[in-house]
Amino acid sequence: MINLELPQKVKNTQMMSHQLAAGVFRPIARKYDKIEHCEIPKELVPVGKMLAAAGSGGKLGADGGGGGEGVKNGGNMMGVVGTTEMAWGCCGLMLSIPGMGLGNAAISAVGSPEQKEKFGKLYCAMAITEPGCGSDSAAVQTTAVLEGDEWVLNGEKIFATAADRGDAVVVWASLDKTIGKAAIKSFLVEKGTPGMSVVRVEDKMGLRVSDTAALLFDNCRIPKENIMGNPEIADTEEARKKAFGGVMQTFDNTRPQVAAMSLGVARAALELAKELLEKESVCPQYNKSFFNSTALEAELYKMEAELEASRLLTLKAAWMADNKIPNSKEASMCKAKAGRVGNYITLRCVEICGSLGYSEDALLEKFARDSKILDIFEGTQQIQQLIVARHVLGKSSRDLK
Amino acid sequence: MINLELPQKVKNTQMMSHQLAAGVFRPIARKYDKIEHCEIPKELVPVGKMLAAAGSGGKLGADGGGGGEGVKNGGNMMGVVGTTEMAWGCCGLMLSIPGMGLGNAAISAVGSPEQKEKFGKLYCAMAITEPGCGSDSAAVQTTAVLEGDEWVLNGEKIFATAADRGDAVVVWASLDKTIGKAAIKSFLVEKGTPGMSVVRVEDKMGLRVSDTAALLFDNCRIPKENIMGNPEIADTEEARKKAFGGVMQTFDNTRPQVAAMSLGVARAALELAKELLEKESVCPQYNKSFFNSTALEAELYKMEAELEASRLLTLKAAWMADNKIPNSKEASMCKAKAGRVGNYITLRCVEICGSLGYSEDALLEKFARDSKILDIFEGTQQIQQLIVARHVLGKSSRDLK
Amino acid sequence: MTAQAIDLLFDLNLTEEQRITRESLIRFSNVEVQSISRLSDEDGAVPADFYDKTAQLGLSLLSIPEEFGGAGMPRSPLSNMLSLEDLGKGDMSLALGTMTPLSFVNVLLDQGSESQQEKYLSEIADEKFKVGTIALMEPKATFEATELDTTADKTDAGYILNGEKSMVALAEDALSILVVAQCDGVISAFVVERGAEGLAIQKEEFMGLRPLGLYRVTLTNTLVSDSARVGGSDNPFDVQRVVDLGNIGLCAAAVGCCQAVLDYVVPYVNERVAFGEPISNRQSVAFMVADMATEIEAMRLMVYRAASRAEQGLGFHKEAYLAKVLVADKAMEIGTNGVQLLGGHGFTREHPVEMWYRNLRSVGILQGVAVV
Amino acid sequence: MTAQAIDLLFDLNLTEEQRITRESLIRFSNVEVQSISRLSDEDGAVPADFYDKTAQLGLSLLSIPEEFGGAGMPRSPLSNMLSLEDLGKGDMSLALGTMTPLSFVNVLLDQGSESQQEKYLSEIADEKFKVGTIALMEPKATFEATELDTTADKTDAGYILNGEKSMVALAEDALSILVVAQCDGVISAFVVERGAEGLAIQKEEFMGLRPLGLYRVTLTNTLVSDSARVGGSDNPFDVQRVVDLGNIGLCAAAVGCCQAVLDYVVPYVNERVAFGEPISNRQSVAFMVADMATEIEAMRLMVYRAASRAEQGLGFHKEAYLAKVLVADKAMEIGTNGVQLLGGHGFTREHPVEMWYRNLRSVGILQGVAVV
Repeated sequence: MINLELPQKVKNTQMMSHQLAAGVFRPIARKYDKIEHCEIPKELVPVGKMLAAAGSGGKLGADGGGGGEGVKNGGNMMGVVGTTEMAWGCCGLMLSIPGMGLGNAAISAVGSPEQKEKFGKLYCAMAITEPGCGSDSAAVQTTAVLEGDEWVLNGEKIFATAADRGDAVVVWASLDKTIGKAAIKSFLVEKGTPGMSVVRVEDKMGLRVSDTAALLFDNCRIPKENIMGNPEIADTEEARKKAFGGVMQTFDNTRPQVAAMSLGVARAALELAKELLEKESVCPQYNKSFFNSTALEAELYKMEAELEASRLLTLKAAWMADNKIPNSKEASMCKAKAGRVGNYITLRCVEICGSLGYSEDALLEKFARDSKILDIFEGTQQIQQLIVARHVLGKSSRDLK
Repeated sequence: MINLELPQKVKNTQMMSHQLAAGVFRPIARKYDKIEHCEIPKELVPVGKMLAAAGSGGKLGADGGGGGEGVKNGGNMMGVVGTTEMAWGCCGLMLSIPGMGLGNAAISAVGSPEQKEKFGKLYCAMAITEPGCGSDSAAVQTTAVLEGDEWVLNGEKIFATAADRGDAVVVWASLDKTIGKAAIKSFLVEKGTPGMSVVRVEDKMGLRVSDTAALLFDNCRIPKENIMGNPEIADTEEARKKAFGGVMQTFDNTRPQVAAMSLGVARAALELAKELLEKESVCPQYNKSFFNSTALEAELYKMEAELEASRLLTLKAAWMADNKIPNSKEASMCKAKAGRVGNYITLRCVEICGSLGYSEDALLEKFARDSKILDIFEGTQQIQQLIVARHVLGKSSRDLK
Repeated sequence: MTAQAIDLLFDLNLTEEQRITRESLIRFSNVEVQSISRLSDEDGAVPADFYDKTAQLGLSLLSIPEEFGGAGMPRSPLSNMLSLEDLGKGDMSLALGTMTPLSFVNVLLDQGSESQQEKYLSEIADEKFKVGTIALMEPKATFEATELDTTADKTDAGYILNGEKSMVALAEDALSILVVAQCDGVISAFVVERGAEGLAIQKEEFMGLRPLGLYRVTLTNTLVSDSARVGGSDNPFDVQRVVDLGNIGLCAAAVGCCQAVLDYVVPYVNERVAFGEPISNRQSVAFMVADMATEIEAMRLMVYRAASRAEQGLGFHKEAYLAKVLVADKAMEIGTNGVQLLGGHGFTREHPVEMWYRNLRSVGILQGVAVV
Repeated sequence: MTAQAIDLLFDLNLTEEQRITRESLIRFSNVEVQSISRLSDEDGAVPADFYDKTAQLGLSLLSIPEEFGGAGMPRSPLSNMLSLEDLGKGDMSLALGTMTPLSFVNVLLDQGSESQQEKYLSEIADEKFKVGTIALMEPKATFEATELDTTADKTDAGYILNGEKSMVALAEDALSILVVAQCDGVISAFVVERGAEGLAIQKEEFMGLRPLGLYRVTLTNTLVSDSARVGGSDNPFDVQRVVDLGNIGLCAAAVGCCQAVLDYVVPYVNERVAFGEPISNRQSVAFMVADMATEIEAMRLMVYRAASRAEQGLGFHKEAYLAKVLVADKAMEIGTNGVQLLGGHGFTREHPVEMWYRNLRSVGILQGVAVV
């Protein structure tokens, strides 16, 4: 039966995450934005332990679970709802919780039991992007060559979240660049492995507390068993496509989570803007039709409508994942919409609150800085539009680029 | 010296055109929208004669003139300003004035003295588009083959404005389809020439009074001298490009004129919406900052700003043409902006006036129907963006398609 | 409506009953509605037998109590909303026309007394198409449903109504018109019956929704009895509920229409070749289509949520309000982009996109129809 | 300002004088401004010698009468606007800082008495950078320049000022601050001199314009003499003129900044390769760039028209208002698209686009600076 309200158990997750966000993240959000580069913020250490104990690590992208037969509201929906709340508190801090890296999610999804055992408790980053390729994940230039019992990695990675503070990194590399997508595999590299170095930690506009590092692999040797998934390169065109499709599918589960970050930041901005405006007697009541309202009310209604639309798209994509319904199109839809809406809302909230919005006295300006990357990373707006378009039009990536 | 006000002589043109628009077009705009298909509206016959006597026929795209040395405000600016006013009255009627067809403009621009003599006084339509090609003017499939002293035309044309009511049609056809753009020439075909027939007159959403016809050429024979411009196909790649470039350049002069139509229709809508709203005590005074206004005021301000921006872009493009400054980029800029803004404003004006806007009692709904095609014909929004992008990025049509 | 007793999961699946109803409605929409859509638009009227065909779907009858001639099924805003989406995909005008009696029925079921239900619904509950309709809007640019110019004055004989109503669907054929009016400082509603004195009905012409039949209803000292007043001083007429449920219905029809746009343009842009390739290989075309699909899904979910809350007896004013804000904006965007994607062809009446453009412009305007 | 005596042609050519001034300003902007832009942003301050270098351009001096130490050139809103565009292309913050004294000068030239000009402008007219500034804004989301909370009360000793001003440029270094306040029901302005009692100045931190130095100025029973009041009951202070001329200046700086964005992204998207081709071969990228170019040109013309009308002594309130509406919208769009085109790289402080994003957000907010 059609119901778009959250059930109690999801609301519980929401409430707990909100408490964490309001109690721990919000009060220190400005401080760490100012500090920018630092060790793992000490306030986050107990948070990481708590979440690990609660089994939240790597749960992103986990499937349904719970609910017995029939429809399920599981890990994906919990993830989306929890992420929204935490990002509401501070998206940068959420991305800095030790043990909750994107690498952890990958290990949890496709790691072998041994890998899960060994790396599951570490703080694992993910390194995909390279200087020469942005959203083009198939153009990975980093190579992995098997020499005896070791893989030898060479190449450069950028924009690896938590790669400086993390204990290990999941690295995408190609076994054979002449083959393309199908030869791309991921590898586990522990911090301190000779040949891997952090080139720099980026200075960024937003998400400043979150470390974004560039890594260099210079004959970096790792044990043979540190490859994730099947070490063979598929030998038919069909199988190769499928193999890379499998890699890309992991994004189907993470895109709604990034959309959720956008939702959280945007809602934070909208709520704060409303608070500030209420003090000046602007109190939207939904009691006049749109064009009979004041300009400020109309702006707030528009933002609220766009935010709610993005939220429902994101919940739908998560709900599909929980219920094992292929959701590649919907995952991109929610990421595209939430990304652009999040950026629009946060920027607009700064504007409608004038000097109060632009000031560092409030967090609105920070939200407007943080939100921008959420329309870029994990696939830009344009990449999401491409994916949606290919689904809707029935096109291959060759026809529509 | 920078001055964006119109000089008196242009204002005079504006005033005269406005009188014509207000006195002749407006009162009969609804009537002919309802009638749709008819002979040349009788009210337009004296208008055509008057304009022909004033030498306005084919003046679109004429160069500067007047003003002596230094900067010029000439035919292009007069054209833009006059067109805006007439379209303000009724764009469909403006396009139906006998003797003022697009074909007349082409003859005036590139016709031989004999052709001007013979066809200049006729009402000449222009037939470019074909069922298989929209904005792709280079893909013309209609052929022209010289047999003895005659050209034999074969093919089908659509969307030819005034081709049913006109006395003659300027037809684009290819001398050799294997050669492409460079082989495209234009031909003068008189009404009643055997082999040319009007297949149908389109039923349209807007501009209903203006006839838009589909033509069939079935071994249609015309005299050898009815070819316009150089009958030879350029023999070097360079010369071919240039030849087609010359054909396309005529569009540089007409795009601002079509932008002007958009401006006229949009301003008509905005003025009418303001009139209706003023009766209900909505009177924007520009006395509060944007977000401290009411939603209706803010909407009106936004529309007014967008309209004014489009108007200035259009004036600039015309001013460049008058002063012999290459304006291909600016012509596309103004067409792109005016086209999208015109459609946005007319649709919005209907919305903010509610049932009064949607009703046939006022002309707002008609403006919203008329405006849509102005973002499409003479090169769609997307084609204009392509042209601007190629200029800004320094790209060829091969790189950026 | 069922109160939310149990802790429902987030779910987008239809119930078995809804699925079956949808299937038959979609079939009806494809076969009977879409096929006459263009013709009806050109005629500004529906074929003579169309509405009687819709009556056989029994939509208006369904929730009327059995004792008044209906099927006595539970009143379901959600199912009504789905019906509007399905019919709207076939044709918005015909969808709104088909649902006009149901709008009237729903308001009386929600807010009418039992005796009013008996009196006014019994005559609607028929196998032929019988019309009741709602007269809410007034001919004003800044119309606001809670601030009406139409008045009702209490006299000894009953209430005397004066005012001008606009965009009243199917008024000419209506047995009963629910007129919303200002009475003693509050918004109230009165059922005016066919042929009442001082009641004048005149066809209005609009940009779109041409076959729907929208009328100007003028009331000049029209007297109705006390019993014609829906709601009273102790249970005042809830005009906001009518507006909100109407917005849900209208938005659902618009979502259906937008889906029709998308379904039409996809094969078109895939087949249409320019510059040597299908135009859908160009990002400007493909992204426009992608955004259409995304926004349709977004609108649909907004409307579903509002309807589902109404169904469950939860508050739904804000949800309906926001759905309307979004849909008024995005539906028109889709309408205009639908034409754009077809270029010059989209501007001709050979293709339906221009009609959808005109119909979708109504979404930001219309109120008090399609009350689900 | 020259009254429009002659019938001017529509013209976009610069005068010879303007052309020469522009050339040198563009050179200065490229060499001296742009080169320190990022550094200044990171430091939240300009290098020590920067403003004195700008003083050598003589911008503030130009229109001050010779008897008060200036060059006695005609006051030219148009030339000032062009300077802001050129400097804004190098850096918005530094452009606004550079023009801050000129803002103060212009208001006094327009609205001050001769004795006020003598008193306050003589000290600004120096080869070193001397600051006068305007305190108009207040810390309120719904700030409106014509409805101020800061008050001035007439007493025997003069006027007593109370209130809080926000975003006052370079206040800490200012010799004079023109405080706009409510006085006897009308908006008035008062020159408060450095070190006045009850004057507190505190740095404010913002999302962007970090090197500019914007201050909170608090006035607590600050007494100024009668002669400090600019305008009076017979010639009331024209705050709208200040707002309008300030909007023209700010918008011009924003146009310059947007041009910098365009000039930066064009080579970037032409060189950046993804999926085997320069990303500029993709329509989504190319059209974004095309729209940037179009909107920059549109903004520029709007600003030029308002400035040119001001220059000619024609009314320019509506033109300045509409320019601001357009620029606030499109400049931010260009700011955010500039980052988008660089993808993840645009989010790092290695490239200037993120700084422009932050700076351009100020356009919809700031008032009473860059009065041309």
